[in-house]
Amino acid sequence: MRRGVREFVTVALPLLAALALAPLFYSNELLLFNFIMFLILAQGLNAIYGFTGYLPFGYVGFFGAGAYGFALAVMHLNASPLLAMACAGVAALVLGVVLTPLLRLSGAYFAIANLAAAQAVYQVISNPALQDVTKGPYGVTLSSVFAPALSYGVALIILAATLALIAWLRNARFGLALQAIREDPVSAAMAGVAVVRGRTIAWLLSALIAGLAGGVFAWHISVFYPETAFDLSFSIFAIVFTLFGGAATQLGPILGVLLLYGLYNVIGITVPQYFQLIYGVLIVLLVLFLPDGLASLATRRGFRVP
Amino acid sequence: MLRRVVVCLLAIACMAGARGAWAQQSRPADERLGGCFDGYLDKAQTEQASAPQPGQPGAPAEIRIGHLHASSGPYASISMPVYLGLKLWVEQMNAGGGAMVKPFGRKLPLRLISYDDQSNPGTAATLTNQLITQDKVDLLIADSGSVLTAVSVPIAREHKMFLFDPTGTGAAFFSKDNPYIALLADPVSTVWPRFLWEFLKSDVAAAGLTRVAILYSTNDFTGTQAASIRAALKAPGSPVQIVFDQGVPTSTSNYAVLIDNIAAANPDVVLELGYVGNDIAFLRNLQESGKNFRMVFTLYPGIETSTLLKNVGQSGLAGVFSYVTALAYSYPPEVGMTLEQFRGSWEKAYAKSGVEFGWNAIAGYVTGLVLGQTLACTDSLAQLDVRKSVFSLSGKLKTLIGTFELNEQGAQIGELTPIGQIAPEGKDGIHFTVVYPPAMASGKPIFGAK
Amino acid sequence: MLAHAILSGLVFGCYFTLVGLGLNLIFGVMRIVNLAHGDVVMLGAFAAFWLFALIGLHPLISSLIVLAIFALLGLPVYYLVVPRLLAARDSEMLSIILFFGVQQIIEAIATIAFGTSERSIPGRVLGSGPLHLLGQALPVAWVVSAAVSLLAVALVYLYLYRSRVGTLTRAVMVNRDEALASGIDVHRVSALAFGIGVALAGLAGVFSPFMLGSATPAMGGDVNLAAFAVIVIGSLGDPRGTMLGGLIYGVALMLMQTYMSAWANLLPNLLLIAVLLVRPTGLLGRQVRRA
Amino acid sequence: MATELLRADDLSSGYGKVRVLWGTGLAVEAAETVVLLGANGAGKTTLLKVLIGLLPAWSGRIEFGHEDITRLRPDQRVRRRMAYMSELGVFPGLTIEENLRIGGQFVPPAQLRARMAELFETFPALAGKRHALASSLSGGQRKMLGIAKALAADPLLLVMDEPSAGLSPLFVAEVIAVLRRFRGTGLALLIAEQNVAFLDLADRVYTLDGGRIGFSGTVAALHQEDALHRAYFGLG
Repeated sequence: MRRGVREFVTVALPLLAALALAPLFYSNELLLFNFIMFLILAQGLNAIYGFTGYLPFGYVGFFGAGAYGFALAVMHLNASPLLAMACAGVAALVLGVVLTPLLRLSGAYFAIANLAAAQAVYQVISNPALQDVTKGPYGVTLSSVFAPALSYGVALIILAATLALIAWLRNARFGLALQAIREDPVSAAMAGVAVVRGRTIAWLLSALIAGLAGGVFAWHISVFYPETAFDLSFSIFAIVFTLFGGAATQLGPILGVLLLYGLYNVIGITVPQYFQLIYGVLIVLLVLFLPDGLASLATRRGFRVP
Repeated sequence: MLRRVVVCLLAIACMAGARGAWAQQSRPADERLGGCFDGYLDKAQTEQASAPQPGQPGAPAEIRIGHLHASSGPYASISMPVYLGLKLWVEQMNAGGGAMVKPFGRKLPLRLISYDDQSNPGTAATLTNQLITQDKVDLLIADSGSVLTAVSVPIAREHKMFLFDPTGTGAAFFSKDNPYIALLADPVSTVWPRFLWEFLKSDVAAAGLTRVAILYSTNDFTGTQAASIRAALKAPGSPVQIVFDQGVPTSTSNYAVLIDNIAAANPDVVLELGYVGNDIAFLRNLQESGKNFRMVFTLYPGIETSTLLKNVGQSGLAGVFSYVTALAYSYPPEVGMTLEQFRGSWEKAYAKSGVEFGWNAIAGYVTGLVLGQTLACTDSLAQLDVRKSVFSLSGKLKTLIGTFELNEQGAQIGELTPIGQIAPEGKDGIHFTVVYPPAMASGKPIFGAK
Repeated sequence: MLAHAILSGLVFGCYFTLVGLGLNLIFGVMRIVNLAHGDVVMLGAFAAFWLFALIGLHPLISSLIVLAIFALLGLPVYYLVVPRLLAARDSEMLSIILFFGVQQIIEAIATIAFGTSERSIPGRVLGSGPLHLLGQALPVAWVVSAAVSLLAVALVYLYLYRSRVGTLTRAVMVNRDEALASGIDVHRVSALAFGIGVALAGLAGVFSPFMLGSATPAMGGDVNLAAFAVIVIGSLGDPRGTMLGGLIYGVALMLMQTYMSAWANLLPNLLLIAVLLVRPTGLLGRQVRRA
Repeated sequence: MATELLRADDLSSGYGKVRVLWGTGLAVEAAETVVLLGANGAGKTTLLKVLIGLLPAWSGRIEFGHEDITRLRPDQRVRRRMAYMSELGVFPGLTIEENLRIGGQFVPPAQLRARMAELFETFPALAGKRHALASSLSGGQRKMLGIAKALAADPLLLVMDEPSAGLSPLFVAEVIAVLRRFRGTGLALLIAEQNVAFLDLADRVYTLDGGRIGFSGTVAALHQEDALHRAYFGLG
């Protein structure tokens, strides 16, 4: 456990400090915010994929649920942003509980079923029949609570909590047990690990994190359509970043987001006309030549990656 | 507190701008729109000749225009023509030495910085911010397609940057408390269908066609239009009866069963409101189904005419009603090229690009024209002056798509598109007969043709 | 209305079987998810479009050319990426990301090459006017597309169940390790299945303008979602299951369009989840559940 | 002296970074039955996988019929008439006949037909269920099918990984009885086992422990090695 604290201090704190100070030096605050958001999402995905091997392809479902949890609380309850953030978390958690039976599926089946579930949530929320509740396909405007500086700060706090959670998972007995499940569910079960309970907890934590990310995204961006909140690229980006960095570590997804999302933006800004092509080629090369992520470069040489 | 004061001031400025006539009366004559507006192209040339004050203090080397487009993804087919139309305008201006910028009293070259958001709203948001905070653009233009436009609205507002919105018609963008936006080329969704419902309630009903079916795609653009049509048709005293009213997901690509269902409701008039892909699939399925309705209206035959013609064919379009945009109804422009000239330039520049000429291409070009006039009329590049300048054009600027006119929230209410009916022309061409409003009509509607 | 919905659902379902078939074959044999499947369908649509627009080639002839060329294109792609991918630790999951990258590449190149406007082939090319079938009027183009789809399903069935390589292919589907141990040249068998899978996607693309209205470089995503629904409802890896999945998908979609059109796209997703939870193996499948 | 069919020298291999084989070597002569005796985790399966080509040899050399096959793929080794029966041994999702066809995939069709007829004679329980799925068979029958499938290839050498695994003693005896019928038909057998009952078949024995060959020699010689005898046969 002490190692967890040390890892948090050495890895997470400098990152958090840098992100807290960055707006003073760099004025595209939204880009910084998106970095924070993807850091949260990548770590949330890490909690379920890295530690149990379930790849939630429809991870954006929780994100969207969080965004709409936030929006509905603001629109209908006139909630303060912080209360609405709580609603975002609750919305994602409820969705997580509803989708828990999906954990009975494995591999691609789980990934596809999870994707279908995210699509289903999107189709319900964007349906014109629910216009009075969700504004249906017409999108929401939350300008009454728009507060970019405050929501930036809240996003940082969520990131800090998420990183702390991952540092704990990585070093606590609970996290080790989860990884044992990932490697070999049958013998882990025989070793007395409460397989089902363990992975359910990881699943719900992961959902909660995505929901909070969605909530703070809704708050920060304030005008959006259901297509925005349920954009599949949130899932895909989070997955690609996590895998590129190396799942089941704290540092891996951080590096993944900083390098790949950084590169994504550099390409998007410098060579817009070949943006998609370059990014596609990059992803293919990464999977082929670095399938276990950046962290594996170190672990293969016998170093422990925090 | 400070913010509230600013908002109040802006609201006042907004009202002042919107009531152009009143505002002009109270200003000295030389500051009036007319002073910089009337045929500014010619004037700019003469100014050039008659020694423009070189080396105006503080004149920038270029005017930076920030823009977003989507080269891929679901919004690419709307966004790319707008982008290329705008690009064409920028290139033409630069070929002529740049655009006249009033505060510096001379022409300055334009630099278009257009990022690709790949139809991804999150990326569009970051790139909007990039344009404002890093590229420090002088003028900011949003992407087309309401989903992508939406994310730029609060960012522009937060940075007090005036947002030129070419075609993002979402009614929610335009509110009295946000002075930092104006819709340039498309009419806002709530007013766009006005001629349609008027036509249905007058001429069409008089011809005995009173049973109307509405089938719309459930997105902001077509859903809003459906809602305003519905409201108008249900208004007290309406002679029209809605017998079928359903939404379908925008991704719907097959309408055969829906057409069968509509036929079962036995309507006289079928309104199908969707995006390009929806209209193509609907009209193809309608033709293949062998079903006949006395009047069929869809949006895109008049908006992306050549795409529709290529995909649906002459026989599939014959008899269909649609909006008549500038593609088929020429307005004499006071500024910029005529339709024929623009179309010629487009074909020359983009024949091989795979992006069809259509309304959105024109919308991009008109966005450029508005930009140009704005620069020619603005007192400074301060964004509220830019806004004032844009609003001062309202009701006066006449381009190839008609008169540019904004309501006080910045939504486009001029440039209303009349209703027309398609007739075959030649071997595989078509032409529109304008049937409503009467003042513009060039012929009578023929019901029962489809 | 009910009869029409069911009948067109069946016809539509045949076509969607074809859309899912290639994806299913590749997953069944290699246990990798070809996320670029929908984009290959898109390429097939553009191939047929250009063959028609430039030299007036009938789509039925184009379909043969597309089958051959796409199969040949699939082989080098297989050898370039799949063996490396399969050697990785969690290849099933990694494949999703790898083919996401491939999808980006295909879409980017298609956009550069073809532009963003909608393209299609006129429906009358496959025969004009509605065809009356069991008292219901259906577009001829639909019926032709459905017939081609059925033929393709039948050929894949014959390949898998009546040919020597087909037996080896099914052996690889059943157990890749045992197939290796039995001396099956697993890469040759897989490459062949990959080529066929890609070719089937291309074939589905040829007929997509008739079934889906028009084609754009961005159409792949929606096609993928439908294909996933079809093959999971049926069962991953079994062409008969795909057929069943396709028919259920088609009929369910058309019934939803008839009675609750705004919710039409929700149903396939709910169906997919329900089928997986009640029968995780798909309606015709084998064990996939884990501890 | 009989001709040497398989010869492996100084093999090392393993999984990832974990080394399992440490300079292991063995040889099998034509028509000879060799049992590789070792406890769970001794490296038997690893050694067999290296021999058939499912795992790469990190070092060392394998010869089959005096040809260097160290770098060949499994299918290339099977083509050279070296068959392998894994612990699973069959494809449960395929029919019995299909399983046999896969076993005999490199045998010319006419010859395969004759071979299959022979096998159905040898395994009458399978003959009646040609078109049933292998998954419908009992554990013992599956093992028989596994043997039949491997034999369909008409191999010179059959390498078997624990044919007794998961079987009751009654079926183990049956398996041994079947294998005995193939001794002396020119077929060489290499059987990895921990069940000493298979020693009844053996011409020679290797013991494997910790990835290294301990003893090699005849069964009789093994019985004389007290320590080994105790280790494998227990105190009884």
